[in-house]
Amino acid sequence: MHAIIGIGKYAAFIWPAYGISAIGIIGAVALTMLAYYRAKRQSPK
Amino acid sequence: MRGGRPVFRDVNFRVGRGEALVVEGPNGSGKTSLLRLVAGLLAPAAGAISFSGIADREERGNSVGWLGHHDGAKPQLSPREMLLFFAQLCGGARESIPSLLQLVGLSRAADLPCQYLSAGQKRRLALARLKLCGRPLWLLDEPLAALDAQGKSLLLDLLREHLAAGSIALIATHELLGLQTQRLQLT
Amino acid sequence: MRAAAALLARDLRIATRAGGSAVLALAFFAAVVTLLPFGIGSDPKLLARVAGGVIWVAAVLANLLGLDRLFQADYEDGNLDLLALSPLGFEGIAAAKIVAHWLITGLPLTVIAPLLALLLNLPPSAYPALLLSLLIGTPAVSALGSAAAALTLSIRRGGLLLPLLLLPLLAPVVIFGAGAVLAQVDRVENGAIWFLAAISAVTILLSPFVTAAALRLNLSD
Amino acid sequence: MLAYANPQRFMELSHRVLPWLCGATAVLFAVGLYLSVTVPPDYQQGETVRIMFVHVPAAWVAMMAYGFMALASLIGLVNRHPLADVAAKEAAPLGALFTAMALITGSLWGRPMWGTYWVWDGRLTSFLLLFFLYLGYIALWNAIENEVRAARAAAVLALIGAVNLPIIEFSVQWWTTLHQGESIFRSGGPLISAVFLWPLFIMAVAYTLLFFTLLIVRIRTEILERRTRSAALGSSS
Repeated sequence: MHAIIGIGKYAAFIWPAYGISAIGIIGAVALTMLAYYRAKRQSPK
Repeated sequence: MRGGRPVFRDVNFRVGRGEALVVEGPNGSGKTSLLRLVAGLLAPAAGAISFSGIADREERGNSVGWLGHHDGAKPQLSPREMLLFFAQLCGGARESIPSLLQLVGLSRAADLPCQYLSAGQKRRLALARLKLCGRPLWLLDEPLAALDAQGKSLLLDLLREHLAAGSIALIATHELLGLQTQRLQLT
Repeated sequence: MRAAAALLARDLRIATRAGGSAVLALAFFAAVVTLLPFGIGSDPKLLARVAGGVIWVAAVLANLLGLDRLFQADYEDGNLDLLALSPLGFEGIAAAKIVAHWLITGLPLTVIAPLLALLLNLPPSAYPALLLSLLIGTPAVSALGSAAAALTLSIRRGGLLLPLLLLPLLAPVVIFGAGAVLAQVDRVENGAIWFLAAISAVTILLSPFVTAAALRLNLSD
Repeated sequence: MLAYANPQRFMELSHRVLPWLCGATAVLFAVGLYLSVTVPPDYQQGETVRIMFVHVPAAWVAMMAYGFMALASLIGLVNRHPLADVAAKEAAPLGALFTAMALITGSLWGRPMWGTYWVWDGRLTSFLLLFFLYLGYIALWNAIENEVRAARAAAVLALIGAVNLPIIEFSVQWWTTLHQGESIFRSGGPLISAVFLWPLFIMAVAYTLLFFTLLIVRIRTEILERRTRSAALGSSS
């Protein structure tokens, strides 16, 4: 696991990059699921 | 179809030479849509329309004289220029323009830009255009709107002359035309 | 063909009458170019470098002005229906409108561009390239623009959408147009003018059909 | 009515496929992330190469999504396939999202090398223009009220965009070589040694599966919404 600790001086760019990717992906998944369940609730059976 | 729902279904009619068909029905029942379908401006979701054997939608358009809600007067152009343009566009007779302007009572305002014309005058200009292009199939959508008594009688004369020449007319209107015509009720 | 000429003549007459968009586009073009030195300073050397690019971008923006009313005016006053029912056919309408827009907007811009290039201290060697690139490029802008105008026909404020739709599509035209001018400023040959000509040819050939398709879909539903 | 027959089949089909798709995406993400964090740093670019594992897959999906959108638009236009229109409509926001992520991670990757967040490099510029293509497409969809017309107009725009993409790509490459010599930002080029290929490949597949999973869910949502709307319309008229 030394790699994670040893990211060193570029950490300031790697973590934001991963962070933004995570926000983008998790955000998209969350919004998509939200809309899906709302549509499911309202749709006539 | 409008918004994914059929506007009307299983409407059938046949109009012979020299006959007219009046299309009646409440607002939103699809009178305009029916006329646009016949003109070929709209594609039917189902069913077929043909006029003297021409089934192709855009080809049929060449034999249609269209009078829609808007009468297509360009504010910057004068009636004479408008008629000149339509004569060139649909191959109408240029020399008949002065007499047409006289017929529809626009000879005095012939060279005035259309922006100064009243709604009734613009409507009569559209009637002049209809006669100028001389198309066999007239499709008139609420033609009596914005026409005064004199304008109405002008329209009826043109209509009678058109039908007498063996052409056909479909008219969407609420008002009585005083012509003996077929009737189509859209619910 | 006569019908197309009739439509072209009518549009030219309307545009040159009072309230036509012809003068409007020229005034906007001149205003943008004149405004620029206030923004980036009047250093002649700097202005000379950016002159080609500024004139090209301003020309493209000025072209967009007259676009949203290109079809919408006829759509709203019922003329588009009449044109659709004429022997012209949608391709004919599209072609006539593209030529009309170029004659009303594109050509005048090309003619007055050298005058504005004087303001930006464009080196004399680059004037032929400026004129040639605009002459070849503006038809492509009119062609692409008319396709977008036909697409946004039924939208009330469609004009606001045009710049967004056209930005990525016009990037190559601006790149090669300005590149051709810069080539002559630096007295180097980079082939930009030929790429511009190629793009223009393809765009001009295809766009009447694309515009016609856009008109059909907007009219027939 | 065609409009309702085949979406029903799609709903059943997608219902069975979704769980597997979600599972596979999750597994691949887990493996990919683990690998991309634990792989030894690149001798040349040092640690920053790890950003590549999130940049290249996003860039790949951004382009693939536009291709998918153009294809769906073509099918929707040519044989009036309502499901294809919905697929194209739902693909666009996802494509825009991945393009944005590619742009941001790309500029973060470039930062240590160039010292600035934005460089008019060929690849990044193309993605910026691709982003505007997506925005234009989405804006056109929302601007037209009539659903059928909006679908067709947007489809035509997507096809115009697809035809223009190679031209845009070429002109941007030509333009960057004009200004700045050969771009040093050769991501995904021969520089990549084998040890990085695995995480990159797994992450790329994970991103692709994520795109299709989200796409399928969004299509199901749109179909359900349309059913609710038409039921409401049906009962009121």
